[in-house]
Amino acid sequence: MAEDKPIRVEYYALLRDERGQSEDLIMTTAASARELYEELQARFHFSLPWQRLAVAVNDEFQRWDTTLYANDKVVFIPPVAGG
Amino acid sequence: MAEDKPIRVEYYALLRDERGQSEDLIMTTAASARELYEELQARFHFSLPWQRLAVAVNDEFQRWDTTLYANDKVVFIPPVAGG
Amino acid sequence: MFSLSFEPVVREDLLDALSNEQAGALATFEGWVRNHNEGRKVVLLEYEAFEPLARKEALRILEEAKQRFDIIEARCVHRVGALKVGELAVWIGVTAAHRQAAFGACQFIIEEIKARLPIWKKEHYTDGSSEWVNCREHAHAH
Amino acid sequence: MFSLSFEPVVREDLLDALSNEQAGALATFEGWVRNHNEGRKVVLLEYEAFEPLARKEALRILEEAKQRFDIIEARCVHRVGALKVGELAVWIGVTAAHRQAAFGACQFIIEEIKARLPIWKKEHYTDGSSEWVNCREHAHAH
Repeated sequence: MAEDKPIRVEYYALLRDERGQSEDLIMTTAASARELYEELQARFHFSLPWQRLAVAVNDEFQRWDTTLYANDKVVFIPPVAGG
Repeated sequence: MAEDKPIRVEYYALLRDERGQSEDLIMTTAASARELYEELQARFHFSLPWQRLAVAVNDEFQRWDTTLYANDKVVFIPPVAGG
Repeated sequence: MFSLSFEPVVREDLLDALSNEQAGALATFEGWVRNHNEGRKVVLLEYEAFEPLARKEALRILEEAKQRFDIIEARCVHRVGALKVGELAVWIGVTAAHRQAAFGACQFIIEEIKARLPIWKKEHYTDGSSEWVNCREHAHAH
Repeated sequence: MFSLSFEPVVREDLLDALSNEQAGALATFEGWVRNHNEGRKVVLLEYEAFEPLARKEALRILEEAKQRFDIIEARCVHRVGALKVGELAVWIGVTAAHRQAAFGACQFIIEEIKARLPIWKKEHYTDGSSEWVNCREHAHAH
């Protein structure tokens, strides 16, 4: 079984509203960004499925299957609306 | 033979430079704008053939075969370069 | 040059910075806060950005514009924070020797900005409700 | 709204006049005096207009833009007189609910302005010579 590792998650926009705060420092066994989102979605009842989001790890866009390492900073990106 | 009629001609840009003044009040038998231009071109040695110009009569674009009447104001329009 | 600004955009400063004797054309685009969207009356917008990534991605977009179009310079400012109806939300300016490149790059930049920057917009309506645009559970992005 | 101006263009006045709570997009185009043209160094330009017809034709162009594109307003100012390198020669601004119409109309207007307005441009070069652009005896318009 995978070991727990610390991951910092920042929340923006809809996700911040749904989480009720802008950051979590969590211990997780999630191997990928997608697993982490599904874990958090179950816990905090995020309304959007991962397919509607993008993900950034350490301030750079990454694929959903990207491996997470201890102390990574993860940001889930809801549908954007700039401009 | 057609009678002489008075026509006011205004010159702009290249044509003003070539004519050396900005206006003529002339008596002419020219029936059309094209005939008038050819008459003036022969007299003042305008460098451009009528095919390179447009013509306005009484401040409105007209075809080259448009009939001229006494007291019309005619402007020959060299290739434009606005914008 | 790209920046996220909490303050209103001062156009003259941006235009002065683009001034260039080789340039024959400037195309600009401004996005303004409209008083309505999809039939609802808007009173206020909030823009929020994931700042480090928004900046990086915007600079990549401006660089791509320079690769694709024969332009001299491109600048963009995006507002963040609370904006009232009529306020300028995004400003893009592109200079080029000739107009076609300036227009093409300007359009390219706004399309990419809208599609790629991690920036979100919450609309506040006259009835007191509010909503993150494009984030409805069963909606699709426009 | 179209005007021929002997004075430098004040952008903020034009933009303020276009301000509209229905508008989500503003596209502008500016033509600037470049320091070179076809390999020759330019020091000064003179713009001259056949004013009554230039005004009428410009208003027709703006009206056509409103027919063809879903825009709110379009304005244009063209300079006349002597202009130095770097000066703004023409300004076009178009507002619309959405950006595609604003861009489309802005491009349409500058193309038509360049093709149709009875306005001429004399370039003065660093060697002291000068020339009416597009009027060489055996040249073609670009």
